[in-house]
Amino acid sequence: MSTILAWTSDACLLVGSFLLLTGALGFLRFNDFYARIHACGVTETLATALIILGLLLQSDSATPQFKLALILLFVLFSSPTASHALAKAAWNAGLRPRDNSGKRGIPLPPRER
Amino acid sequence: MLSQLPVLPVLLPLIGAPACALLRRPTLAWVFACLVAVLAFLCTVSLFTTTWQEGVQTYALGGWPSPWGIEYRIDLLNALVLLVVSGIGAAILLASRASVWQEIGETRRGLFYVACLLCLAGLLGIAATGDAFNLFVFLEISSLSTYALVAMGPDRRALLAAYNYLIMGTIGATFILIGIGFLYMLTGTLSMADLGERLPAMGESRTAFAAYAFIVVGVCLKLALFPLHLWLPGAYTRAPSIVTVFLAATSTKVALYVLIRFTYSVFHLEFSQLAQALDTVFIALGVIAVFAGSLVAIFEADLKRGLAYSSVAQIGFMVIGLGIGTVEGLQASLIHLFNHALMKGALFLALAAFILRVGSSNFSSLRGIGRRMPLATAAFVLAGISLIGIPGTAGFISKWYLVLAAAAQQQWILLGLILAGSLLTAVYIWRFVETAYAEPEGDSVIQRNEAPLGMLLVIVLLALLNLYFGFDSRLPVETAGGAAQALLGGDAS
Amino acid sequence: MLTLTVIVILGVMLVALLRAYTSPNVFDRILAANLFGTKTVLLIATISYLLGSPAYLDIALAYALINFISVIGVLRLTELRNARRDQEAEKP
Amino acid sequence: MEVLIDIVLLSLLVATAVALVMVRGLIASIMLTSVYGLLSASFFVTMGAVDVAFTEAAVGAGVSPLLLLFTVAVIGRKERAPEGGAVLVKSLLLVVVTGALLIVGTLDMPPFGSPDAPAQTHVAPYYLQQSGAEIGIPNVVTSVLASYRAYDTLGEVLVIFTAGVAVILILASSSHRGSARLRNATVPDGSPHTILQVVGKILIPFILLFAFYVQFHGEYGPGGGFQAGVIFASGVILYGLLFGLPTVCRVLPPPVMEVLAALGVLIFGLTGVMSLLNGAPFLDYSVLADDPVTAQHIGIMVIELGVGITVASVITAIYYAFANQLEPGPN
Amino acid sequence: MDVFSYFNYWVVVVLMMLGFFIVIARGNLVKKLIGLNIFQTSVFILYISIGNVSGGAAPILEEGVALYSNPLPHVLILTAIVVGIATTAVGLALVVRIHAAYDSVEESEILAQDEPC
Repeated sequence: MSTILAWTSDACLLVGSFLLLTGALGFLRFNDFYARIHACGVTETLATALIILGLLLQSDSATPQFKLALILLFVLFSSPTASHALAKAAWNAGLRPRDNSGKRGIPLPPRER
Repeated sequence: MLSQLPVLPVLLPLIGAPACALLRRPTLAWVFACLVAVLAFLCTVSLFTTTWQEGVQTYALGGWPSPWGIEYRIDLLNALVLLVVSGIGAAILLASRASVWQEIGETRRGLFYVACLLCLAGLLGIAATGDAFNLFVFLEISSLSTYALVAMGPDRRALLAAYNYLIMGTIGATFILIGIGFLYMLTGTLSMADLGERLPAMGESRTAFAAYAFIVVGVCLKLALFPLHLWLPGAYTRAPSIVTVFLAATSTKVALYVLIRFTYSVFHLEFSQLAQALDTVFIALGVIAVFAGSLVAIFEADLKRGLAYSSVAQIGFMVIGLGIGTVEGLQASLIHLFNHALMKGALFLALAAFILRVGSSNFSSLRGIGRRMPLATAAFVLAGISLIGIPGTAGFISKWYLVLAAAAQQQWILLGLILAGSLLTAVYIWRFVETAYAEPEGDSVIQRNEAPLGMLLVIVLLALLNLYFGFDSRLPVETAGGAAQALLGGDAS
Repeated sequence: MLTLTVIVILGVMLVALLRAYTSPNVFDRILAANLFGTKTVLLIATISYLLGSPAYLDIALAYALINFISVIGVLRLTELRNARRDQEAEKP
Repeated sequence: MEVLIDIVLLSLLVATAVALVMVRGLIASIMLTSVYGLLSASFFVTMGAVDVAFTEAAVGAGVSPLLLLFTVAVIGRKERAPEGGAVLVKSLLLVVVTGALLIVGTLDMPPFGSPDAPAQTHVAPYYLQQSGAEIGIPNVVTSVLASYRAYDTLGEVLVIFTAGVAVILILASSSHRGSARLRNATVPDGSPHTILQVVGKILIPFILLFAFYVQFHGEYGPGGGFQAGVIFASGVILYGLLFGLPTVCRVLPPPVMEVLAALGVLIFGLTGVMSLLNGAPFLDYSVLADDPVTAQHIGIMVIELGVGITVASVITAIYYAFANQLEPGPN
Repeated sequence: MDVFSYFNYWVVVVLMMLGFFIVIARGNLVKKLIGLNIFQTSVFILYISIGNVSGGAAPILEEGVALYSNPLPHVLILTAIVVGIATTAVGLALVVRIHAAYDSVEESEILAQDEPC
């Protein structure tokens, strides 16, 4: 029984780390801010959830598991909000998204004032 | 009950400050602050007499013995500095009403007195504590409240002066923290008495040397010794006049106490072969401070800034006393610490009265002040004479012991420099006397408009104290002698 | 396995720092700081397991709760700036 | 393994500091400062300094970037002008001299992490061995903080109180609308933050609850008065950011905050005075109850409460003072 | 192992000098406070490195654990962190008032405004 638990936790940690790396690569390489914010979003939600799940399976006593579950709950609440707030701030400051070729002229609905 | 005495002087303003914040009306806050300051002064007087009779008073805070808990070790040096700081603090708070009501806005007077009590508590805490880190914490309390007090000055340059003082003060405090960190790393303890025992056993380790260097630079920043004094003129000139009186008479004295405590009680530098090099550095810096401060004070258009530079010069005299390195030199320095607080207290308080009536402190607007405010000007002149060191005043006593200490070491050049410094002081005091009693142009009849009674009483009291300690100088001389003996005891054998 | 995760998290932090330093756009730097924050939560949680003492999880919990306040502060800051700029624009 | 993390974190710290020296924009500097705080908190975790990491986390993430952001919001995001060559040379010289003095200092230092260094063998063992018996709480840092060196903590609470008084003194006068009066000007924020307000409504109760947990959990795990106060204050600041200053001023009016700050310090001080009146030295809790160990528990609990109240109300009062400068209300 | 035994202290020295450099060399008043913050944080790292015992657990008493890190520097640094945040708050309040009075936060511009009057 415990070997399956150990194995799944290692698998979770591995996949989580892999997602972290891809997200970081995305953050490094994308040329548009909104694409980068999406890449970070991936690392903040899925990768974090997997890694915390991996840790959860490794711990033995109950209190750390409960604390880890709480951390997961709060991270799932706060990181998407933070990304939303950041995107809104960027949008308010007039930063407009670019398509792949780098032009900014994507037709968008006028800002409702 | 007597055993609680060492902690009371610090505890009263410590608990008094938040209590004073609860009082909403400014006059109530002023009365409460004066009450707390006077009570603290009475406690220091009784503490002083007990230390005088029974020797060192120890007090373990929280009931834990010394190296584990924090301990107060009050010896003659602590008692002297506590007496000076709480005495001047009580006197200034009593005299502060009129000047504060004129310079500080209505909504901020209550909190002004809270900040004054906090500054008093911080300074008394530094002077009384026997624990190195506790000294750093109380140093921060007094500095933070001083930044706020300086920033409340009338014109906008007070803000910049307070900001510069904050940056320099925090760098100084962090240097002291680095020094204490190195000391803790070497010995594992924080109580100064324990450090004093364990450090000499460490031998000449370079970390101990670096620790001492950091602590000296940090304390000299607070002391405003010559190369590190750049914040002092701006802060003293731009602060509200009552704050300048309080700072000039107390905060540099406490910094000098910290320097003496670390040099002689913790590092015992009188034994190490570094002592010779250190003494020459102190003497050199002291002499430069005396001449630089006095020369700038002579040509200063604003009396308040002139007196600030004169403070830099007087600190130079105290550090010269320290630099001579003998028991007499240390005694002379401590006597000057005591007398300088009285002199500068009277001078700046009289100046505060002038600013209260005339509105500005530059020489042109002070013409003929002698007729408008005869008593206050007389007190100013008396304190000025004491600053020069004319026989019969307290200033003479400190100059006399300084000259004796220099003569005992056959340092004739130093003796000449000290006398020359006093002459320079005479120049800028005489410059004030000239303008004060000179003929004001135009309106010949001047109505007498004396300083308010409360303020006038304290000014005259401080001036008379200058006279009293000129004749009956037993108190400062014997206390300083006892303290110097205790610190450099081994050397005098 | 835990050490691998720690190394990856530190690597991501380094990438975020590099990106924060090179990109001219302020919002990239804020995004990097935000990324740093969430990764610190993970780092502290993993280290506490590596060192075998669960006492550190409170710190990770505190970070998880408090981390996004500075991003909201930046949002309000840009808003106030736009409001002030509009006020200037309306005034002649 | 631990050494590797320690070295990587320290080099990241140095990289952030170098980046901070080079970077120009103010908001970028603030972000790098919060990254610096995060890294130092992680470093403290690897060093086993649990309470310090907690305080650095709460202060570094909750309070200092926000105060910096408020200041930058008031003064505007101007880039820094490049400074002259002379200043550069002078400061480089000064830095090199201090650096040399520091390096001289490190030459005779006992090696890092050695268990028989003087620091670990003189005073510290007493705390580790005796505090279990004398004070009976597992978290030795809290027992040293609250009982052996309680006077330091009282000085500490006074430093926070002084900072609150100083900020109110400095900022209160310039805002011609006194901080006491409720501010009716709503912030013209255009689109309301519905998403943020909804999430805020969910998270803020947990932040405040967590603050109380930290407050009363101080004896057994990392936590205590300072950390609880800072977390509580960052919860209030978050509420203020999301729902606007007038609403938060109605919930926690500024004059109440100033009175609470003074009360917190008095709670701490008067516990000490009570032991003074019973003839024991100041801040000696063993006289507060018949059995000395329970007396220590009571003493530590009460002063931690005093610390928590003071820190929370002072940081909230500082937030009000700064936010008052910011409201572009109809002034 | 002993190659890294002084690594912590070298980093402390480097960080201290970087913070000190920012405080002196930069003219912007907010940047000076940030430099001051770094300068103080490097002192915290010095203290914690003094108290660290390699292999020692966090100073929370548990059965079965013999070796603990030294709790005293942790207490000192708790106080120092709060002192640092207090100084930063007062400094920032002063910067806000200076900006209101001089309409600038660059030391060079402020001093220029002061000279004539």
